[in-house]
Amino acid sequence: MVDVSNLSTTFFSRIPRPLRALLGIAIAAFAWVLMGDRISEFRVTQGSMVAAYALAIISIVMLTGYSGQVSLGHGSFLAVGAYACALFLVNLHWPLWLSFFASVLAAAGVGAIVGIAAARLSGPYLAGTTLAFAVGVPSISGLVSILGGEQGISWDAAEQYAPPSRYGDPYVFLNKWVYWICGAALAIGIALAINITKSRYGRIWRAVRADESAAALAGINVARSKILAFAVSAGFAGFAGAILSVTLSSVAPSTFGLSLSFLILTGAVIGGVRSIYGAIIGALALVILPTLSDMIASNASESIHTNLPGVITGVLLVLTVLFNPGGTAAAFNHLAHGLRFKGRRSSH
Amino acid sequence: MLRIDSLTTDHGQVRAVDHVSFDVEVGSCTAVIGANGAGKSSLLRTLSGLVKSSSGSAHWGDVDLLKLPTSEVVRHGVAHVPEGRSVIAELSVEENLNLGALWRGKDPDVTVTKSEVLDLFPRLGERLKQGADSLSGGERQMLAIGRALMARPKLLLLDEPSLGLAPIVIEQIFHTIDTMRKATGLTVVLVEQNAVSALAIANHAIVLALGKIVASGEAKAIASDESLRHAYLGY
Amino acid sequence: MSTLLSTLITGLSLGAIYSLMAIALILVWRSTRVVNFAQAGQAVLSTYIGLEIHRMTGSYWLAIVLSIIFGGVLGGLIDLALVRPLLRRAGSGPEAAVAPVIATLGLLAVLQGVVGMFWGGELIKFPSAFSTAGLSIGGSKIPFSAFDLFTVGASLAVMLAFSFIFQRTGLGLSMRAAAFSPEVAQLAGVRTGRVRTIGWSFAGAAGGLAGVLITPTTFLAPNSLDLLLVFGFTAAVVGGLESMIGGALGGLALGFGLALVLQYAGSSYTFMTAFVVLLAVLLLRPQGLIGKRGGRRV
Amino acid sequence: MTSPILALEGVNVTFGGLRALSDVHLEVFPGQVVGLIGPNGAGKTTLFNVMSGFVTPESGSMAWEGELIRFPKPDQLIKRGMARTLQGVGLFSDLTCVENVMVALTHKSRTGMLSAIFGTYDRDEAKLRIRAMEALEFCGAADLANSKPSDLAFPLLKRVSLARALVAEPKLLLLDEPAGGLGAEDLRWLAEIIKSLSCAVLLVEHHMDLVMSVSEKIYVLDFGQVIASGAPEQVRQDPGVIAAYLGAAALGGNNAAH
Repeated sequence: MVDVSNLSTTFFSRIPRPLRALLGIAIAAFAWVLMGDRISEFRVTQGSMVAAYALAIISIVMLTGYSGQVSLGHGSFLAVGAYACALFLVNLHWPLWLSFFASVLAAAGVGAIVGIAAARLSGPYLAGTTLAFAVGVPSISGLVSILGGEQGISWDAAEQYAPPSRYGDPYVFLNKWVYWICGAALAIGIALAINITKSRYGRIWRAVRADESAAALAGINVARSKILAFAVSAGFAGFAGAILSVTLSSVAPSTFGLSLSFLILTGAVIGGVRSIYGAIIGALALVILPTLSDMIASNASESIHTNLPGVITGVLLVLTVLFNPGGTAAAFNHLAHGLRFKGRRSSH
Repeated sequence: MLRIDSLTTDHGQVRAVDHVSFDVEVGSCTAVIGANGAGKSSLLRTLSGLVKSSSGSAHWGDVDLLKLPTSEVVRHGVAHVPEGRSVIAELSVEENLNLGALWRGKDPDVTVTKSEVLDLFPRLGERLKQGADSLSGGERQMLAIGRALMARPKLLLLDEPSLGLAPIVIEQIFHTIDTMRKATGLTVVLVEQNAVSALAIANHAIVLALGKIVASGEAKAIASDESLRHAYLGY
Repeated sequence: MSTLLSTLITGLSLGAIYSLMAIALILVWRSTRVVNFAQAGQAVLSTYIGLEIHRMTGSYWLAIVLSIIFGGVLGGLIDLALVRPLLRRAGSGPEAAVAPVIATLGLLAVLQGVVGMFWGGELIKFPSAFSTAGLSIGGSKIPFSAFDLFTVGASLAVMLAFSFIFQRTGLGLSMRAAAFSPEVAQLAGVRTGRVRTIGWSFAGAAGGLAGVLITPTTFLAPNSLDLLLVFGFTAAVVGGLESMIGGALGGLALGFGLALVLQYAGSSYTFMTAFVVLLAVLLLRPQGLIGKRGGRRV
Repeated sequence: MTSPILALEGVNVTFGGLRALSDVHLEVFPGQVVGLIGPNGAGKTTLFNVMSGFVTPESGSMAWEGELIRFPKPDQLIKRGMARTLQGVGLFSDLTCVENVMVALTHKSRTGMLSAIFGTYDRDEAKLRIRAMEALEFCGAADLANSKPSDLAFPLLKRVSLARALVAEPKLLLLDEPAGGLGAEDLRWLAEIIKSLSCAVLLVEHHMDLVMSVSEKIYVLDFGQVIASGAPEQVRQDPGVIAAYLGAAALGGNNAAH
């Protein structure tokens, strides 16, 4: 009889996985709410941005870190999610949660279609094609009138998703309410992402990424698994886009240009392209860096002021690729592993 | 003289060449034989710097081969014809040949070398302007060797010239190698799985198994060694 | 004069510029197996350098020559400072697959940011030595200016020069050999690292020229050449990404195609068209329109 | 007499004008160990690639358990009851050894996408894990379960890759150079385990001692053709085989093989 007891011993891992996810969501949500009460109103909106970026980065982690595919155009899937959310919410007056759900499905659907093409492409071909996709998609808004052209669609957040109130007196400010919504979305997103990546699908994606021939011989339909990864990843990107649109209470093609795609990729690389928790680090970096460069360049001319964040992220990208390819998460792991190893040694 | 001392090469977890030592006299031909995966190709690839050694040394005269990047090895008179008819299919036959002597620059001797190579392989002369992808397997092997000879090497490292060729072509190529060596005083290290053909033209031979030398000596003695045949073919 | 014919003539000079960009991308791809997304940033920087020289000296010719030279030097430096260590560190796993893409994207951000710091973000008109107004032939005006003629001529000259270097010189032979089979090239004594640096230099120079040629008819801004990059990549893929002639023809085909779309459907459709063309070529004829069958795995 | 579990008839493959396999016939019976040998470049791996769907032949047919079938796609192999190891090891570098083996049980997994999203798959996964551990234990690699391939020595990796091929309990196992890179001790272990298998085995191998000692029947390929087949003793006496291996000169210079 094979002994598998040593494979799952911690108290936490004995809890059934769905319950564990709920517990994790609850704890994260509590921390998120607590944090929201300690920071200023402007920072609260930045917190909402962190949630949106983190979900977007998770979609890159799924796609690149797990299934090994590259996308330079993931901003487009955010756009699909954001526009879908706006249409369901504003035009069809669906409730917010249903709009979120529908925009995830819409983005995943588009992702599946793109994934069918992507599964046949590799490396630079895939990168170049998704780049062209990213350039092309925002121009669609000019072709379909319901999307509102260059101006896009904007709405009154207080009307669409007002915070709960008693006698017309809201419990929380609108921004903080949105921040709570975003936080809940992020916690749910992380829980689902962990569930998926720990399942057989995560394992299959990593196997296909490592060796397609060996994966096929192990009975895996390589193309199907890549398409599925693309669809799931696009779904998360769509979720991120929906949240972004709720935070901004508007959608416009200029939000979803090439730079957004690059920004997400930057966050993924800095956080660590294999790590779902690294996505939070990456998202924090994306929000903090402009603030930081603001402080550095507060006395400099306007052109330096506006361009410093771009230069800093670019330099960070290059340095990360050259010196710390696993990203921050891998560096932490390394450190933790080293400490643990040392500890074990000294106990002998 | 080529002097190899305790040379060791690792491919990840596999030790491809395991403390191999042997000498090759100038003007002689040494055959390196052994089964697939015995480490024969890895040995040559280490000598020409295509893979890095883990330990040991390899000197060609005064030159420490292991210190040279691949592109410099040929400048010290060592030419390596890798396994698998290594011609560049996208280039013409003539360009493949010219490539071999590019590093010699405007040396007027290059044209002399070229006519010598074409004398040796007249088939190539007929096909100079054709793309190398139009050649047959045997012609490609000739072109690969011809490209190496364009460098006017003193030491030729040949990796499985017989691979995938018909017996009649193999015989022709081995015959050419033999006459060329005797005529020019070229030193040859010949890696082969086709043992008998290789042993027929070699002075010395070493037998590799799992990266280690399991037998070495005069080619004739190795050829008649029953225990070698056992290690080699299982009978 | 028929609209169709005049549309095709417009497409000619656009196509010539796409060809230049395609050739720049192909040069780097062949020598390094990297699609250099920073090419847009390199081209922008060398164009701004040309602009600055024009402001200082007033000479268009000096500006164009120096910006080409600057583009070449910049390309070579990027190879030495970034690509060489990157190739040496090539690891495995998902990080290795995205590393070159990320590195060139990071470089693109740096270059565009630096340009923005020095020259600001406003749109600038780049000068030209020739009129950009249409020539008139036999009293009727055609949509082809003296500058367009110069564009086509200069692009053609560069392509001919490259073609001479590649087909007739030892340097060209070593570049081709290193591209097709680095191992055989090294065994034949080709210093592949140096050859790669030269390839990056040539690419930088070609990209610089493309930038100088396209900006008089459009505007110059830190990210104004992103589209040129996408179109250049599309042209390169249409041509098969391996052959310079393929890239040149791919650029012309795309130039004609986009000019037609612009004329008959409107500007909103041009990006989508490029994307559809790109995808169609990759999925239906991955070896490019003129490549041999079975040539590559995408 | 039982019908062969696998029978190939008249298989032809050409690569760009070069004939890699010509008119190859081959039969494997249930439970039989069959060796496939030949010099470098003789077409052994190409033949394996035909059987496992990486190469589509120009002509020829394949019968599985007496029934004519289309040449399978690589990912259908395992569902047919075939498994193949790759030259080298072909392990997934990012997965632990037990995860590596579990990948080959994917077709037995009942976890759907919804179940993956909501995380209700622990029981299903545990079942796969137990089967994978059993396969690892059978190959003497149970204690490597949680190691990554990059931390292990080559012979151990070979065990894990064998476990991955065996875990789905194939009726026919295609082994591609299992002895490459193994030392004497591991070779003995390999011979033992091949003999102990209940499934049929088709073995491409350069190590003659191993092939001769485990095979009931041997096919010899040279220039894409079967030049000899039969019992090990019979094959080892065949002049054509000696010529192919040691060179034509071994027979006094006459080109006996052709």
